[in-house]
Amino acid sequence: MIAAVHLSTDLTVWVSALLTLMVFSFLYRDNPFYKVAEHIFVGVSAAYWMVIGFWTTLWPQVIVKLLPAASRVTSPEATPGPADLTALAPLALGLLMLCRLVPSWSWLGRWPTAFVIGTTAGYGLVRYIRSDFVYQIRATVGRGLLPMADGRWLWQESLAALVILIGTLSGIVYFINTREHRGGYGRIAHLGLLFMLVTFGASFGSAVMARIALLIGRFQELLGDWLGLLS
Amino acid sequence: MRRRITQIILSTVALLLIASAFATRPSGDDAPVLTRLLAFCDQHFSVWFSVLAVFAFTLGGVNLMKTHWRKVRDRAADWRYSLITLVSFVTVLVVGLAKFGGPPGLQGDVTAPDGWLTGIFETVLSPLHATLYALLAFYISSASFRAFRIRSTASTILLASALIVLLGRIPFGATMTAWLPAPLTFLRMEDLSLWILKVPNTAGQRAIMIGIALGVVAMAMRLIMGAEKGQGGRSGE
Amino acid sequence: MNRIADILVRFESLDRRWIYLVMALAVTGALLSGLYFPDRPSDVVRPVYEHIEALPSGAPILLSLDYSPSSAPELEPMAEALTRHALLKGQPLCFISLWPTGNNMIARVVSRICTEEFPDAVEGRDWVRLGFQAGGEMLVNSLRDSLSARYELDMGGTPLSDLPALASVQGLGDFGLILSLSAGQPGLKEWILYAGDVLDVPVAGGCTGVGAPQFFPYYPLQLVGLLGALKGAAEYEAALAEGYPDDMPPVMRATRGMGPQAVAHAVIVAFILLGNLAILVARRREVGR
Amino acid sequence: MSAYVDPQTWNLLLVTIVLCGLIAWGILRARRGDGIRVRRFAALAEVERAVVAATEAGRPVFFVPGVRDLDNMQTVAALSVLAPVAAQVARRGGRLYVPTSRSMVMEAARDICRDAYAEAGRAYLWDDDQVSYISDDQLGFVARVDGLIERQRPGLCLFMGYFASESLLLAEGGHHVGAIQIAGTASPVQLPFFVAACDHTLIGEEFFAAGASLEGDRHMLGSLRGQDLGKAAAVVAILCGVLLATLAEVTGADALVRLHDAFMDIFRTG
Repeated sequence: MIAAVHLSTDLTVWVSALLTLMVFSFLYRDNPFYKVAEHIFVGVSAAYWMVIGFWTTLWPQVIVKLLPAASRVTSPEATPGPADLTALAPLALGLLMLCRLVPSWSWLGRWPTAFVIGTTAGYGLVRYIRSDFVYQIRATVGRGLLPMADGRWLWQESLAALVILIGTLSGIVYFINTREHRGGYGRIAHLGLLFMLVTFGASFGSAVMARIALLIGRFQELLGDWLGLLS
Repeated sequence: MRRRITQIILSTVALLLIASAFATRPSGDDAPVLTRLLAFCDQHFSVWFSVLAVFAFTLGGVNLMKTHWRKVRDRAADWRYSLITLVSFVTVLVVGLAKFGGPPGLQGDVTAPDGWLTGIFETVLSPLHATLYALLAFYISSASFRAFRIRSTASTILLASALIVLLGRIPFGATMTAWLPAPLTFLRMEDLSLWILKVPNTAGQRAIMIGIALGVVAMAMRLIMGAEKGQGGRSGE
Repeated sequence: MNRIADILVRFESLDRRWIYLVMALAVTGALLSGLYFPDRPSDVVRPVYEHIEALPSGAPILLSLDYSPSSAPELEPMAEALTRHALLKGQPLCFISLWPTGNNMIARVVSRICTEEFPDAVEGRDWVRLGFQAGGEMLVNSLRDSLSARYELDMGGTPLSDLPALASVQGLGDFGLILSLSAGQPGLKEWILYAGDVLDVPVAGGCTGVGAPQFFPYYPLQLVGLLGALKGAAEYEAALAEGYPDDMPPVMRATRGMGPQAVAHAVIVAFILLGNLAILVARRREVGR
Repeated sequence: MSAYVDPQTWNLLLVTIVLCGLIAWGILRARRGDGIRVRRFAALAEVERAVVAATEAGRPVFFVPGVRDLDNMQTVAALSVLAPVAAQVARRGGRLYVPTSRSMVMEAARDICRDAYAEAGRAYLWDDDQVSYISDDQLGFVARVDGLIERQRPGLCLFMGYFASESLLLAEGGHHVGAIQIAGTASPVQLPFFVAACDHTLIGEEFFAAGASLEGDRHMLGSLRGQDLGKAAAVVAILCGVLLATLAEVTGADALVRLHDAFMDIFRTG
């Protein structure tokens, strides 16, 4: 089962194994190795995002649209179409955003910000009302509290519907913020809080599996790829 | 004045997009101008938004460089670490923009398997990412040790629901309750844990969702009506 | 008896690093011993499998890999199982991503499954790589009516109109199923809000154990089914092994990961129970005094 | 009419008009000066006390406004909590650090903090670098913030806004240096970790209300009233729907079934 140690001879495996250990060393306490890993990470990831953003989005959506001939640079066999001047708008907004780098012009950067916020607010409003309000009301109502099939009462579905109804309603009551939680009303709100605690407990329990999976992944690489201990 | 322009941009964009959700799709050129305008906005604004996201990455990157460059220049505390950030940033930027490795010149995909960027991704970024996440496995074990104590009704409920879900996910939990006879099978750990997720969890999540949906609507309305102070402070206007 | 109680009481203020050590040892031990447990598909996972089985042949599936290497240990087994299923069943698969790291994640799945396990499968006919573009939910939104609004070329530089896999596809509504494997936002939720509920195209997906409880309110009205965490992946592998017994490797990736999972879970449960026992003992002593 | 409005969307349009109308009504009424009270949030009462304790101990305050950009409603809400917190810290002459993961958020947070310190007459204590951009990458961000927490040893950590898996990394980091921790988020996924690991947590919508009750901003308070009416409407709709559905299912009476179908048509999906 446990084979002898076969250290990897691949340089890249060594680099990633060492970086892995440098990060794990933070579990003991903060130390220079962790700091090195942290600072490499910050630099590499910021640049990676910029590079990916440039080639996947800025290039096709702005540069190629304005200068169709540019598409030959990345794929020589492409046939450039006509220029699309609507791409000037995001380019202009983007340049305004970069004005934030110059303190005296930084106020211009608020316009693209306003566009971004306006877009999210506009799209978000309707999408949230549809998916997280209307659909949820429909789903809670379902087939009522006494669903039947072939003249038989489906008691398990019935119980589930009742629990969901009570939990959802008392939870909504908990979130009513312009009224103090007192008396009978407060007790309903408290019931809502208890339901949410069940939710949080379930989430926490479920999350454990997620986290352990990541740890297993790292150990597989350390023990397998690097030390050659796993068959 | 400047502030008013900002507000006008925000409100106009938002209202156009809200209207576009209910507008009839224009069919042909004789469709009303308004519906064609709304369709144009619906189609293009999300593309523009995405382009702006890339400009935001860039703004972030340049800011990062400014901060760390200043530290290196002033020989501030820990400036050597800042130098590491600068060097790794510039290296990846050059490698990525020039598409080193991979197909000749600037051709092909930046994430081509033999490109240097992919090499950096697999040897540096990927293990750093994954290990930082894996720290969570340790943190979640110490946090659950600390947090799941029977102190009150509330914490007991939290504990019970977490334990059932935890046990329901592993074979050990299933074996523990496998002896339960036929009418009580729903109490078996794996079924009970799925029931908790499907029923009380759904209720709690739904209450949160409906509340948040209303929160989103309210925030959007405040933004459109110019009643939101949160974005951007007050100076410089 | 008293000594045990003493130890227990001290246990209450245990340095967290001891917990870390025990966890590390438990996972290492479980990995080295190589134990695993087979699973069976639950009734939230099975609908995803059955939906793909019921698709008319040639109906394309959109698979969005919305994660980074950090969550890959959980979501990559799902991506592999779903890719395997689509290729076995003959549904063209279209890879896309809302996360900047997505292109590299797509590359991994393609090389491991599409090219290695299915040497006869052809890019463009059996699978397509569209890759990442910025924008998150706005990317989903702009693909609603036409994929070419954002993707003129696939990742390899071929124009979309030359790809037989997407011959029947205009916009997102023409897919037989949209699958999102999501490690957070943007991810499955955005696909539900901006594609599924708007276009009435079936959406299903997988998510990390952290995200899973959040998606139950959407099931089954807005979500065909859900693969939650490594267990969901293992359940899907079980469904595949049942449906295609001859084409599957003996033990698949997620199933193999469930052994160490079980051990680690048991360790955490033990710690929680011991911590509570410690409190009870301490409380009893206080009462005794 | 159908040349302009898609008849498929009438029910959604109706719900949208009702909800937006309720909120707009709340805001407009508040503008005219109707007093609205928000219920007490235990978490917020703690903020002021914790700011005092941290400053007296000579330890800084950390405010992390989440990991999403300004386009995320939670980030906006976080910044509206930041304003009064910055004012409190400035008044006590304390140090405030705001690490951000988006450059636009950084710009906005800088404006807010600079204003707060200036208004408290302590502009000389403020340095723009106390609001820093770290990385768009959430893990790059959290790696750095955890490092900062370990080194600066804050007495109070506020985690407000959208968080993903970094919630527990941050909260355990803060716990390790013995900081008081107060969190607020509407990310349902991360709430459990904050609830388990922080001293106080603003859950979901409470978080949106928090800014309003701290600042006493009339518009915010007004929209809260509107939101609450929206919630009451949801409760009533669900109760009516369940009643009708149950009666229709049990009796099978034609009139009831039709009434139920007509009512649920408002919440038609697909």
